[in-house]
Amino acid sequence: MIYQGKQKIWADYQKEIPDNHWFYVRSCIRQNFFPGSEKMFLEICRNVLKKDFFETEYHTTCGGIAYHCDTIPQETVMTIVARQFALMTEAGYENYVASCITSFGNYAEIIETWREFPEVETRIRELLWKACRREFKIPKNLAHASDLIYKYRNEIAARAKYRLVNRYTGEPLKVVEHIGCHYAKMFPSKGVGGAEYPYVLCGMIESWGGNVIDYPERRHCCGYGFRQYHVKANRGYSLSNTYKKFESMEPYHPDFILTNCPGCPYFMDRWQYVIAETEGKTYGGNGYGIPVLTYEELASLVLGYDPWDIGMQLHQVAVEPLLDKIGIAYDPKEKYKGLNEKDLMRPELPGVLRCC
Amino acid sequence: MKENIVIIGGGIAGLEAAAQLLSLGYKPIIIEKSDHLGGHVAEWNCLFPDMTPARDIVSSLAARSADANIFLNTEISFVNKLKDSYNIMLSNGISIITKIILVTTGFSVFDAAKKEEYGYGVYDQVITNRDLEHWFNTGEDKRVNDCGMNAVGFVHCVGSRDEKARNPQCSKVCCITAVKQAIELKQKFPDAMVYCFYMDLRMFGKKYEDFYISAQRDYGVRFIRGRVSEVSENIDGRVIVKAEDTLSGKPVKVTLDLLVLMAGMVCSPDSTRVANMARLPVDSDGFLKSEDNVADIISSPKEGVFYAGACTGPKTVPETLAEARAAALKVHLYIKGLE
Amino acid sequence: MRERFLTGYNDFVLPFVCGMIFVLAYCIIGMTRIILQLPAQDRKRFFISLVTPKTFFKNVKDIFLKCLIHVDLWKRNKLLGYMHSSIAFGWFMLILVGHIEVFLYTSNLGAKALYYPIFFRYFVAETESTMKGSLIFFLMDFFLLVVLSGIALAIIKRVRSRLFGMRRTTNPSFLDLVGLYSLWAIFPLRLLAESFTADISGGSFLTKSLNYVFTEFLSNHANMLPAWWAYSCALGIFFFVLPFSRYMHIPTEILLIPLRNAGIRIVNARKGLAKAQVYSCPSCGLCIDACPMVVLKGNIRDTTVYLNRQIRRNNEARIEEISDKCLLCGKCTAVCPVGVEGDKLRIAQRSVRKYSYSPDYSNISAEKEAMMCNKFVTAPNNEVSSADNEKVLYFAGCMTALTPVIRKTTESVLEKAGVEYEIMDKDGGLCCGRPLLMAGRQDQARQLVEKNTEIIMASGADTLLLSCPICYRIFRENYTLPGIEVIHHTEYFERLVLSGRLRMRRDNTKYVYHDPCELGRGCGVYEQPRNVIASAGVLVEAARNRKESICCGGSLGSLTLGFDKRKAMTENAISNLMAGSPDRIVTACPLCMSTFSRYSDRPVEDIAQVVDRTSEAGKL
Amino acid sequence: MDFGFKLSPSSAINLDKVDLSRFEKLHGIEPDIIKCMACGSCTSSCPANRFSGMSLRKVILDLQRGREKEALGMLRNCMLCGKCTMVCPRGINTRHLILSICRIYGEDGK
Repeated sequence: MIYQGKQKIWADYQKEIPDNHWFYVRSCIRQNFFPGSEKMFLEICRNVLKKDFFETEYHTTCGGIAYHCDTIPQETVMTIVARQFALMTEAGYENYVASCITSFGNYAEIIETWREFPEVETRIRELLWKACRREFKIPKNLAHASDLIYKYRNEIAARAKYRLVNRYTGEPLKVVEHIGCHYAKMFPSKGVGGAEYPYVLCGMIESWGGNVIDYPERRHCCGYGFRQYHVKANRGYSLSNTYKKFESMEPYHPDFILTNCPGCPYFMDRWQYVIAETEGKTYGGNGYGIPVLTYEELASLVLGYDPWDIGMQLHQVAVEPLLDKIGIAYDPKEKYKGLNEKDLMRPELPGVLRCC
Repeated sequence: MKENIVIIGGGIAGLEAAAQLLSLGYKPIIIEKSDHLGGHVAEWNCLFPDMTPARDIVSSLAARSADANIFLNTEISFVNKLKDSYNIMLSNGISIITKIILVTTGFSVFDAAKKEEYGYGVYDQVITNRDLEHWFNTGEDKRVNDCGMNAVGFVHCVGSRDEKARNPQCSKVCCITAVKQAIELKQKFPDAMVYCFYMDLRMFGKKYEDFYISAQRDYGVRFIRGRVSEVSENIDGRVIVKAEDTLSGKPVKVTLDLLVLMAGMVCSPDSTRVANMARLPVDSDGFLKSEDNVADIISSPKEGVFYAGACTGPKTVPETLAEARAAALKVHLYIKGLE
Repeated sequence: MRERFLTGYNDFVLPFVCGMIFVLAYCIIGMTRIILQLPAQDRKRFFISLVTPKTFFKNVKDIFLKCLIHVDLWKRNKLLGYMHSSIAFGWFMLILVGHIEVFLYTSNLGAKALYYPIFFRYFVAETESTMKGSLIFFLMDFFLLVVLSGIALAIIKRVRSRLFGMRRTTNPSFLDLVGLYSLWAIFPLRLLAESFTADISGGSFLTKSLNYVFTEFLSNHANMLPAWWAYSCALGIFFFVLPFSRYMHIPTEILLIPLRNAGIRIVNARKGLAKAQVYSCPSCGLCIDACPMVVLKGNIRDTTVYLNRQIRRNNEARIEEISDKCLLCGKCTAVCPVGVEGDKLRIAQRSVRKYSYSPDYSNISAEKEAMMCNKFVTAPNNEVSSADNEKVLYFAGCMTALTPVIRKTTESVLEKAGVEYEIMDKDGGLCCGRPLLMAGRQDQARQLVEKNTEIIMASGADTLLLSCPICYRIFRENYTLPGIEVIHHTEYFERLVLSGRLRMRRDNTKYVYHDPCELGRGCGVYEQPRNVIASAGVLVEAARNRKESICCGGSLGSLTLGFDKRKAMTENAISNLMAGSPDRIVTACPLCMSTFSRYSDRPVEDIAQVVDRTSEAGKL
Repeated sequence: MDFGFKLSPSSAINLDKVDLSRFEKLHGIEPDIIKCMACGSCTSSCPANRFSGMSLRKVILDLQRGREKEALGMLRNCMLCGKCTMVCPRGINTRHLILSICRIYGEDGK
């Protein structure tokens, strides 16, 4: 691997990310999967970095899943998106940041479509007006939430309590990054670092002390692929894709996987359990799995938040070995205690995959 | 015979045209940007289909055109159109007034790094056809591992017939070059498995089909009809290539010790620059536009400006030489017409 | 007549006696083995044929005509015929007359019977003065002269085989040479030995005269013994070498003729009839000139004579190579003077190959296939519609699919003649099975035969018309189709022309007819196509035709001959056809047609095209 | 544990893992096999295609990709009629090739 070659490509794919004043929209599914992530994003941006992030409870889904599942037509998804933009316009913001990769791809695709076909935009404006009497401006800047953490990575590093270094060996942690397919594969120029070698997560890992590892199936989809997972008959195919990725990364012995998409961490986390149960195979050391983190979770851990406060107990794959490696203090007894001190109860332990 | 003839570009087209013009009694001026004559051909090792050493071709051309006024390391600073002639200002300060310009600026090899998915410049074991020729010539390239060459792949049409690379046309010579290089590699590494990943094989020229059959039958080169979609690096540094084997309708994956990208021909930026200065039109394929693509490919729409070689589109060496000869004759008749 | 020696014995007879005993024992054991190797049914049939008067007389006649007189060779070339029959018949008569002589003059022979007839002149003094004596002396000398003339010719043939009508001869093996030279030596030595003794034991014009010459120089009678020794040794060597040389054909052919007359076919690749054929091969090399592959010198050693030699040596690699290369045109079989079936022998070799994967056609539904070919269409031309309402099922065959003009013109002819017909393989159909059979895959071929039989029987046809001789042959030889007439289109066209259902317009176009191997040699159809063509134009003959027609080189028979290797064969076959400088080449096989048209400089047509072009509807 | 779904086997051909020893043996006997340029003439003229999907082009390819079962399945109804030999533009002796495949591959050949 010629690192300079990659740097050259990264230099070609730099996008403009304003530093402040963002209109934040959440993902439909992330709050169920890893609810700590979005909370921590706002927490870090607002309270740690003191940035202006606006959020409204009136925003809806972007329609992306339905759109990619072919259940709603393009006009509908465009109108939904137009309404989101109208909310942003009404709130007085110009920078739009999405928590979800598919939303991000969706917005990017729609903005590009409108740019190419202004008549479509006109029609959507009419439809939106008829539907809810709203008007919108196209956001000046569109970003994915990981773009912002990437942007703030050095500020976070400056405030970091921990670095991504194995405290037993002193070596940087080996990190696999996984980028959501809809981040830059459709529009390479919209992603930090392009589509082939996205830099958005690599940048975080590098600046927080870790080492990115490049493995053959790096580009491969996590397997969620809406139409695959949501139809049970196809679910084996979804699983097979994840399996392929794990088989490919296995020889590198990664310490954890970092992701920036709602579905990827969930599936890469949960499918490790299914693979363990059906194939009897685990990929971490000593029968554990490889922890899969979202970038917000990682940022929070680096900044020193309590793992249980940021929802790390919701991971199927135990994160404790990773926390031990980094040296993050945690109280095993607190793992299943809610924020309100209420007992969350213990999950049933799987048969093959080792969990704490 | 005191008419100035300016030949822009000292590749094989320029040299051949100069040699012909010299034999017709003219004294042409060759302007060459680099420090050597022969252009791309000078960097090549052997030429299909007879494995003629490129060096021989270039040195004989250079010898035959040695009497021309040759300016090496010289670029054109600007071109001014006068009433019935051009004033050409060179980077070395010399200015030439001429009625005749022969554009032989040739092509550029497509920058394979633009096809990011192939990882040229990123992966250690990915090289281009030009790198391979360089290795044939010098034996120096640390990406080519002399021992332990078990599997080699050739990707055809890199940057050719590719809308995404903004190069929809066929570069014409890559198919046969890949076959040639595959045979040469097989000769050097008889035990290595050599794969050619192609979309179509265009064996249009004299003896090309024989070459292709020989590659299959005598050298056992394996042709896989499918375009490589992505290249990754393995834990041991070898590259994993993924393609669809369109003939069996299955995805195919193979680990290689060396991947050679058959970078195509694109119009050279110098051609475009000269075209801008001399206000010559550019065709839809990015190459210079001829008066007529069938009947008169060597004439430009401008009075006194002629083309030869790959500045008007991808060409083989014999085609380029033939065009250069035709252009020399055209120039000669044009001058006769002026008198 | 008097016995010269009391004992009636001399040591010099030993080489001969040993050789004789050895060769007799060898032949008896060998013959028994071959007969035992026959399948039980064939063996029974063989024994019955031996005692059936008709076959018995045929056997005797064949053995006499073939083994002694070599009639086939006479037909081919007089000199060659004379050479062979002089040696064979002359020797036979020497033995016969010698025995008669012995039995006439001596009584209670005992063990002496073994060698007395051979060395009679040494042991017995006779006088030629009696009528009886002089006749026998004369006969003996005469036949010796006949044999000697044959030997002289044989020696000439070694050097100038072209005089005998043979371009190439077999390259003899070492033991063949030993046998050859000892055979050549036997008779001159006999002459020498008997000449020495002629003044004592008597002799006739040859021996007596020589004796006079000898006495001039070599008056001592002690010289005679070495001559007799040499004679006996030559015989002994010949007999010892015989089983391991080509001369084994002499005894084996006597067995092969009754086997063949009994109607036995090759079943086992190496045993029984196959073995008899292999050992019957005299290595004469007639098959070398006959072989169409021999235009390429490299193929000389792949002819039948060498196959036989390699089978005798059990050289498996070469057997495979030779038997796979052959085009199976059958010409070597046609010219073979002893009746070795080169093509069938090769198919038998191919059939013992071991395959780890075998096709199987049980999934093909004959019923479904039959459904597609049971709607017989009456031609629009009702005027000439057949009175007997025959339903013709036309099986074009795989190869015809690549030469659609044959199918089209055949259909057109059928329509003109008002024939009610249906095409069996409109959508491809099944293969007839002959290609599989030729490749030695007999089980697979049998499966296809069964499938096709089912289809044809279900179609309701009463005539099966074929335009491909390859199909035609297997349909005739391996199919049982009760109530259905199997006919090739050449034969059918002749019938249509003769019955007046087609009227031909004759013009001056010169046609040459190429006999396809499978149709001519394979099925014996020679005259019908010629009659049809003669009614369409001027028929000229090729240099070699009918039984000796030269394979086009495109045959499916060869498994290993590549496309590039066949060109020379095709060109040779075309030049053979050019003898009468025809305007058009006509054949009756789709494969011959496409092969010839590849290299021919003039039009190549199927007979159906000729008929279609030159005929119009006739009247009944 | 049964989840109602499981890993689906990869449909991709991994040339690194394909066992080509038998193909190499075949190639030794039939050097012309890799002269095939996949024009498909053999397939379009094949009478067995209708029954077992026979396509010699695919058979040659499948054997090179280690898909032996699929190749033999197609060969099942080959009648050795020789049409493919007649139409092959590269002059490959397809009949002998098929016979060689039948000798080298198959149940007993393993």
